[in-house]
Amino acid sequence: MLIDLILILPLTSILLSLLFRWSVVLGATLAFFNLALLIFGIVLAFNIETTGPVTAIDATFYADSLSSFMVIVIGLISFLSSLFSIRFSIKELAKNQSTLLEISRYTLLTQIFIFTMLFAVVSSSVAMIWVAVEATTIATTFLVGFRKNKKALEASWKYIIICSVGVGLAFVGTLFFYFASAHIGGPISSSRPVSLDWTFLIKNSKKLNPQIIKFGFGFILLGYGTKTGLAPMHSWLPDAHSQAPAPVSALMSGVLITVAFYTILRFKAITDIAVGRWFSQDLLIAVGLLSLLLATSLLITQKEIKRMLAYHSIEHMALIALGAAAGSEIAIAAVLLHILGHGLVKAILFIASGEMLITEGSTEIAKLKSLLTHKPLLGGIFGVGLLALLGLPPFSLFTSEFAMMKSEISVGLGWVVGISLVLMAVIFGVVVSHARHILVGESSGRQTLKTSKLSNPIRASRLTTTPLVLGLILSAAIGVVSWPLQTLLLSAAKVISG
Amino acid sequence: MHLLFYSFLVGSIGSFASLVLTKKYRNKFASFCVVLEGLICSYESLSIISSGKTTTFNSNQLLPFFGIRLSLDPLSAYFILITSLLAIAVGIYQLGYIRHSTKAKTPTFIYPFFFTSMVLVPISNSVATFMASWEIMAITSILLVLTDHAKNNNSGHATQWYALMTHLGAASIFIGFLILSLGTKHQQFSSIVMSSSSLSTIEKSLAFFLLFIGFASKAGATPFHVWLPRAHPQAPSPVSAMMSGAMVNLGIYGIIKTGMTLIKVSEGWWWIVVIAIGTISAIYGALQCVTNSDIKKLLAYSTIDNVGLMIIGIGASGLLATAKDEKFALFMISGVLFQMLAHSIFKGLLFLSAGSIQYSTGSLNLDQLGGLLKKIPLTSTCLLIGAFSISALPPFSGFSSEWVLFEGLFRSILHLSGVNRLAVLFGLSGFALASGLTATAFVKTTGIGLLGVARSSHAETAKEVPPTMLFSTFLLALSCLVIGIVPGYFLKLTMKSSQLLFPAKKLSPNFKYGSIDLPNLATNIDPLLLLVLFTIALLMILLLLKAAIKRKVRITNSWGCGNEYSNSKTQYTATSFAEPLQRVFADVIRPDQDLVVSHVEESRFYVNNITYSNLSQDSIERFVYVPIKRAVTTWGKFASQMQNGSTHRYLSLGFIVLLIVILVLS
Amino acid sequence: MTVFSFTTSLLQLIFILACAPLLNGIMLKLKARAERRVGPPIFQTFFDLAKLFKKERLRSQNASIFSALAPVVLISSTVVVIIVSPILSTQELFKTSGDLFAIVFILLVGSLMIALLGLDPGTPFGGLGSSRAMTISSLSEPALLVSIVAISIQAKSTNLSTIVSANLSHPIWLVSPPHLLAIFALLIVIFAEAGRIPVDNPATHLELTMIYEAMILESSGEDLALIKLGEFMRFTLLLLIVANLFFPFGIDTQANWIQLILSSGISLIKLTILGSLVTLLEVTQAKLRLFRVPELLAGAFVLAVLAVISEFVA
Amino acid sequence: MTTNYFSMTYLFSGTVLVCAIIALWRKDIKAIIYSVAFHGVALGIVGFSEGLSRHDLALVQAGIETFILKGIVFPILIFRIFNRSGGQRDVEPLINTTASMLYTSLFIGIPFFSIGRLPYIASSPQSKLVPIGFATLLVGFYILITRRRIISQIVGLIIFENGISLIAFLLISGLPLLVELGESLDVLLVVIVLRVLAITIQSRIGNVDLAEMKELHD
Repeated sequence: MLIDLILILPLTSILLSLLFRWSVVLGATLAFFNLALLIFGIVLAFNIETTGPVTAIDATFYADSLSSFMVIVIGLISFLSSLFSIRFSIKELAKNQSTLLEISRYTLLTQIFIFTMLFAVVSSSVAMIWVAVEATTIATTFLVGFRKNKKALEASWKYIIICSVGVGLAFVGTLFFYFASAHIGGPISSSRPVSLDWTFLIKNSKKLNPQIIKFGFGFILLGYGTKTGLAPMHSWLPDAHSQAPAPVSALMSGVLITVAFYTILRFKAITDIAVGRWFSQDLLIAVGLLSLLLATSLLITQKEIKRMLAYHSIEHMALIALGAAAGSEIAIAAVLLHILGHGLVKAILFIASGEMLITEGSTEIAKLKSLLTHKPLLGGIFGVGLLALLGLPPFSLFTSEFAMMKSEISVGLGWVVGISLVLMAVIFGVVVSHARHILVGESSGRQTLKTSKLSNPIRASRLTTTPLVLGLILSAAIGVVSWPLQTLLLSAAKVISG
Repeated sequence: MHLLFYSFLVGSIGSFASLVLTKKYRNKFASFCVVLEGLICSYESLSIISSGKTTTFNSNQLLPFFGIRLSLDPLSAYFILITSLLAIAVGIYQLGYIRHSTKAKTPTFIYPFFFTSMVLVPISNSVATFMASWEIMAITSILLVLTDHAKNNNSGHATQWYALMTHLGAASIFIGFLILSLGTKHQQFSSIVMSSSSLSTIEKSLAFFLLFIGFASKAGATPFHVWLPRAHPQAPSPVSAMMSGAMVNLGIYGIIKTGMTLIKVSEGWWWIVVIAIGTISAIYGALQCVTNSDIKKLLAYSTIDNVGLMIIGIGASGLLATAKDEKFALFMISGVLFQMLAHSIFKGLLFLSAGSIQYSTGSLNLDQLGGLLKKIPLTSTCLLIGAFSISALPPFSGFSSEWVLFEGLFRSILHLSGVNRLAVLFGLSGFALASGLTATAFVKTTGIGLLGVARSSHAETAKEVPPTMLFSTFLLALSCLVIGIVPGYFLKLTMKSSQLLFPAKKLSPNFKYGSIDLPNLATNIDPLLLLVLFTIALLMILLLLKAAIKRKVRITNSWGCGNEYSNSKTQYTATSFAEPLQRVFADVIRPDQDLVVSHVEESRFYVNNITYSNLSQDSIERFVYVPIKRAVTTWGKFASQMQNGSTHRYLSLGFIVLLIVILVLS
Repeated sequence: MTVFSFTTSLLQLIFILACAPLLNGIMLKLKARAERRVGPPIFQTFFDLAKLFKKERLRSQNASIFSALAPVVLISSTVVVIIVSPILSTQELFKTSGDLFAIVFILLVGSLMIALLGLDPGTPFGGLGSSRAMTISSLSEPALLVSIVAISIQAKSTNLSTIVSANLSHPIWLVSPPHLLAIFALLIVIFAEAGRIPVDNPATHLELTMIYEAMILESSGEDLALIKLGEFMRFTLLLLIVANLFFPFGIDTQANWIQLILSSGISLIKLTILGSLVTLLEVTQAKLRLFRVPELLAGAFVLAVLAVISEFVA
Repeated sequence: MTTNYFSMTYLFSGTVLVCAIIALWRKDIKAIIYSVAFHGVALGIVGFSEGLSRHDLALVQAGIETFILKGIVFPILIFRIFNRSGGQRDVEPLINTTASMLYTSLFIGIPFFSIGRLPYIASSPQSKLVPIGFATLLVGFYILITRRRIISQIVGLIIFENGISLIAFLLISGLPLLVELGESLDVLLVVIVLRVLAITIQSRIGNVDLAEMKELHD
C-alpha cells in the first residue's frame, strides 16, 4: 500500500504539472508532495523494520529496507530541490530568461525525473530498474539542455549519448544475469518474469553460473558506472551537472548517480554470493581508484564552481565504490550513510551555487570574490557545505568516510586507504584553495564591500537559505546521532552484505 | 565527568545565545559562558588530578557505527586544566576585544565549540571519538582564523595552509590509529593499551611515526610547521592565544599518549628521531623568531621553538623509559608538562598583549612601533613580563620550567649511554641555542617595540586598552610570576598528572614553600628565595644611592655625535636588530636581500634613491612545500588536457574498456 | 642559614666589591706595562668610579624607566649570584640555589637589562650595541650550557657548591681532559659574555667595533658608575667561579673561620693570576671581527661537546 | 521446421551485422539511413522467426514491434532530421574508412573469440550466434566514436541498441513482455529526444561537426 502511495504521489505531481501552468502555488504544492514523499519513505522504513520487505501490484514492486532508504534519500533531495525550484522559477520569469511554458515544461520533466528514480528503487525486477534508469536519462536530457545555448546543448548531447551507451551496456549485463538465472530453471518469457526478480536472484545466487555472472557484472559495473560517474565513462558528468539548472544539478548529483550505484550494489550482492567477494572487490577497487585519481587530477585546475562540485561527485562515488569494495556490513552501512550525506550536502552546495548565479551573476571562480564579506550567509553556507563535503566532522560524511576506510583496512585494503587518503588530501588542498578564492578573495575587503553592494543589489533569499541551513544541521545531526538512522542503515546493509 | 558535560552545555548556551542576542549583550553573555565553562572545567580537572581517579563515559547513541567513548584521567585532566585556565583569561579579554574588532556573530558562535573540542580531545578514549573531536577542533579553529577575513588579505592564505596541513596531519594520525586498532583488534584506547605489545615492531614503528608526524604537525614541529606561523598570527589575538597556548599542547598530548601509553613498549631509536625533530624545531623556531618583525608572527615562531623544547623533553623521557629508568622518565615528562603550563600562560599573555598593542596602535609591525612603555605602560608591563618569562629570566615561570627541563636533560645524559646519550646532548645543545636566541628575540620585541621613540603615528597616538583586557593580561602576568616563584606546587601537580604514565616508580622530590629540592639530583632551586634576595639587594642599593647621592637627573636630548637629531627613523629597527644573527644563519634562513640603487640621470656618481629590502621567508616552506604545490598544479594542468571536451574521446575510453571487459571477463 | 654561611655570603660580597675595581686596575696597569707605558695606578678604577658617582646624571628625553632601573638591576642580580655562589666557602646560604643553570640565568637578567638600556634612548648606537651583544650572548649560550653539563657530570650535580666540593675530594678529576676542555670552553664564553678581547674591546669607542660601550653610551654619572661597577663585579665573579672550578684548593668546605679568611687571600692570588693571563691575552691578541666571533663560539661549543663525550669515554 | 527457422535466424542475424558494417562503410547519409532501416527490419525478422520457432507469442510480438519501430519509425525519424539539415554527405570520419574497416575486422573477432568460452553459450544454436550481436554492438559503438555528424551518431546509437536487442533475442529468446515494452519505449524515447535535440542544435548552432563541439572542457 505504501509503495503504491509512493509511486502515486509523484504521478499526481506529474499530472498536476501537466494540467496546470507553473505558478507559485503549483511549485509549493509540488514541494509539499515531495515532502510527503520523504515522510512516506520514513514510514515505509519503519514498516519494513517491523514487518519485513513489502511488495505491491503482483510483486512488480518490492521494497526492502534498502529501497526504503533510497526513497528517503530521493524524497529529501527532491524536497530541497523543489523548494529551490520555486525561487529559480520566479527569478527566471522575472528576468525574462524563460517563458512560462518553458518553466512549466521544466517542472514537468523534473517531476518525471523524480518519478523514474523512485520507480528504479522500488522495482522488484532488475530489468525494470534498468528501464527506469534509462528513463532518468531521457527525462533529464532536456533539463540539462534547459538553457538551450551552445554549451547546454553540447552538454545534453554528450549526456544522452554517453549515458545511453553506458546504460545500454548495463542492459547487456542484465541480460547475462537473466541468462544465468534462466539456466537454473528460472521461468523465461512469462508476463511476470520472476527470474529477473531481485528476490529470486539473491535467493538462488549460489546456483548461478559464476563465469556468466562475472561477465555480466563487468558490464553492469561499466554500464551503471557510467551513470554513477565512475571511470572510464564519467566524462559526461561535469558537463551535464554544470549546465543543468541548479535544482536539477542538485537532484542529479545528489541522488541520480547514487540511484545508479544502488543498482550496482544490488548486483554486487548477487555476484558476491555467486562468484565470491574478491571479484567485485577487485573491480570496484580498480574503478574506484581510477575515478578518484581522475577526480583529483581534474579538480586541480577547476575554474567553475559547478564543475568543481561535479568532480567532487566523481570523487565521492569513487569513495563509495571503494567502501563497497570492502563489502562488510559496516562498510555497506557506511556507504549508504555516505550516499545520504553526500546527496544532502551536494544538493545544498548546488542550490547554493544556483543562488550565487542569481545573486552574483556567475559561478566562475575567478569572478566570485570575497563572498563571505558581502553575502555572509550564502558564503557561509557554501563554505560550511564544502567543509562538510570534504569529510570534516560533525557532518555525516566524516563518519561514513571513517567507517568505510576502517572497514577497508580491516579487509586488508590498507594500501587502498593509503592511496585514497593521499588523493583526498590533494583534493582537500585544491578545494580549500578554490574556496579561498570564492569566499575570501584577494582584493581589499572594504573596497569589495562597497562596490559589491552597488553592483549586486540582489540578496540571497530566505526561501533558499533557511532550508540550506536546516539541511546542513541535518547533515551534522545524522553524523553525530546514531538513532534512528543507524538501525535502518544496518538492516539495509544486511540486504547487500547478506 | 558529568561536570564537564554541564560545562559543555554552558558553552553551547553561550554560543547559541550569541546568535539570538542583540549586539549589546552578545559578547558579554558569550564571554560569560566561556569563562563559566572554563571555571567548571578547571574545577573538575583539578579535582580529578588530586584524586588520581579515572572516570569513563560511553554511549552508543552518538556517533553512528562507533559510539563515543570518553575517559577522564589525571593526564587528560591536566591538559583540560591548562586549556580552561587560558580560556578563562581569554574569555575575560574578549569582553573588551571583540567590541572593537568585529561585529560578526560567527566567531562568538564558534569559539565555545572550539574550547569544547579542545576539552574533548584529551578525554577521547576511542579512535573514532578522538578523530571526531580532533577534526572538530581543527574545523572550529580554521573558521576562527578566518574571522578577520574582510580586513585582512592574508587570512585566506593562512587558512588555506592551515587547513591543508591540519588535514594531512589528521590523515596521518588516522592511519596510525587504524594500524594500532586493527593490529590489536580494539578501537578503545584503554583496550589498545592492554594489547599493544602484541603488535610487531614494524607495525608499532609505522603507527608511532604516522601518529607522531600528525601530532607534531599540530604542535607545529619543524618541518611540519609551515601552517603555524601563518595561521596563528592571522587569527584574532584571543584565538591566537588559545591556538598557541592550548591547541598546540594537544599535539604534545598526542605524542605523549601515543608513545607512552598506547604503544607500551617503545624502541629507543624512535625517541632519537623525536629528539632530532624537537631540536630542529627549537632552533628553527627560535631563529625565525629572531628574524621576524611582526609581533604575532614572531610569537608564533617562538611557539615552534617552545614546542621543540617540549618534544626534546618527551624524547629524553622516552629514552629513559626504554632504558628502564622510569623514575627519571617520570621526572622528565613532568618537566615537559610543567614547561607546557608555563608556555601556555606566557604565550597566552604575549598574544593577548600583542592583541592589546594592535588594539591601541593598529599595528603589529615592530618597525612601526616604539616608545610604547611610556604611552601604554600597563599593557607594556604585561608584555615585558611575558617576554621575561619566555626568555627564562628568574623569577618568572619560564625560568623554573626550563630549569626542570635542563635538569631532566642533564640527568638523561648521566643515565643514558651510547647513542642515546649523544642524542640527548644534541637536544640539550639545541635547547641552549634556542633559549639564547629566544632571549635575543624578546629583547628585540620589547626593546624595539616598547622602548625608544615611536616610529609611526600609530605608535605615537597609542591609548591604553579597556580594563577587561588589562585585567586579563594582568591575571596572566601574575600567573607567570606565581608559577615562577613557587614552581614546587606546580611540579607536584604535573607529577601527579603524569604518574599514570609510569605508575610503578616515583621520584620523591621535596617541595617546600614552592621550592624544588631533588635529593636524587643533588640540586635545588628556590626562586622565591632568589627573588627575596634580589629585592633586598635592589632596595639596599636604592637606599644607599638615595642616601649618598641626592643629585637630580637632567633630561636632555639623546647624544647624537654632536649632531642634533630627533628623527625617529635613525633608530635601530627590528630588522636591523636581527641582521647580525640573520647573517650568521644565512644558510638556514635564506633571506631575500635586495639592494636597488637608482642614479641621477646626469651622473652615475649621484645617487637618487636607494631601496633596500630584506625579507626572510620561511625557507622550509619555500624549499619543501612550494615545490610540491607547483608539482601538483603542473600535474593538474597536464591532466586537464584529458578532459578536452571531445565526445569521441570520452566514448573511445569506454570502447577500449568494453573490449577489455569482453576479452578478460569471459 | 647559619651565622657562618651568612658571614660567608657577606664576606663574598664585600670581597668582590673590593676586588672588582682593584682587579680592573691591576689589569690596566699590567696592560700598560706590557705596552711599555707607565699606566694608571692600580687604584685608578676606584677613583674613576668615585668621579662618576659625583658627576651629573644626564638622561635622554626618550628614555623610560629602564634607564634608571637597569644599572641597579645589573648590580642586584650580580649581588644575588655572589651571595649564592661558593666563592670563598662551599657553605651555602639557605643550603640552596647555587645551581649553575640558575646562576647563568640570573646573570642573564643583568645582561638583558643592559641590552634593553641600549635600546631605551632610541639612538642608533644603543641599538647597534644591543643587537651585537645579544647576538653574541645567544650564540654563546650552547657552549655555556654544554660546558656546564660537562663540568657537572663527574659530580652528578649542577650545583656549584657540590661540584666544587666533589672536585676537591677527587683532585684527579681536575686534570682530566674533559674537565680541561670544559674549562677552556667556559673561559671563551666568559670572554664573550664579559666583553673582553678577542670578542669586544672594553676600551674602544669606535662605532665600527663597539659592542658593550655602545649600549651604555647614553648613560652618565651615577648610572654609568653603577654599570661599570656591575660589569667589574660580574667579570671578577666569573673569573672566581672558573678559578674555583679549575683549581678549588684553598676554598673553605668545613665551615672553618680561619679557612675562610685564608680563602680570601688565596682567591685574591687566583684572581691576580687569572687577571694577568687575561691581560696577556688581550695584549697579544687582536679583537676579532664581529662576524668571526660566531666561529670562536662555535669552537667553544665543540670543545664543550667534546668534553661531555670524552667524559664518558674515560 | 525448427532448422528452417534457425537458418532464417542465422541469415538475418548475419544481415543485421552486415547492415551495420555497411553503415560504417558508407559516407552517403541516405545510404546509411537505408542500411539502418534494413538493419532494423532484419532484426525484427530475427525476433519473429525466433518466436515462431519457439512458439512464443511474446517473442513474435516483440519481433513485429521491433520491425515497426526499428525498421520503419526510426528511419523516418532520422530522415526528417536529414531533410532539415539540407541533406549533405557525411564528412570524413575521425578515422578514415579504410582503417576503420580494418579495425572493425579486428574487433568484431573479439566477441567470437571470447564469448564462446562462456558456459551455456554452446547449449543452443541460437546462443552460439550471440557474438554476432556483440559484434553489431561494437560496430555501433565504433560509429559513435568516429563519426562527426549528428545523424551518424544517432545511427551509431541505434545500431548499438540493435546489437543489444539481437543479443537479447539470441541469448534468452527475448525478454519478458513488460521489460521488452519498457526497453522499446526507452529506446524510442531516446531516439525521439535525440531527434528533438538534433533539430534544436541545428537550429541554434547550425550544422555542427561534433568533433568541434568542445566548448565544455577543463
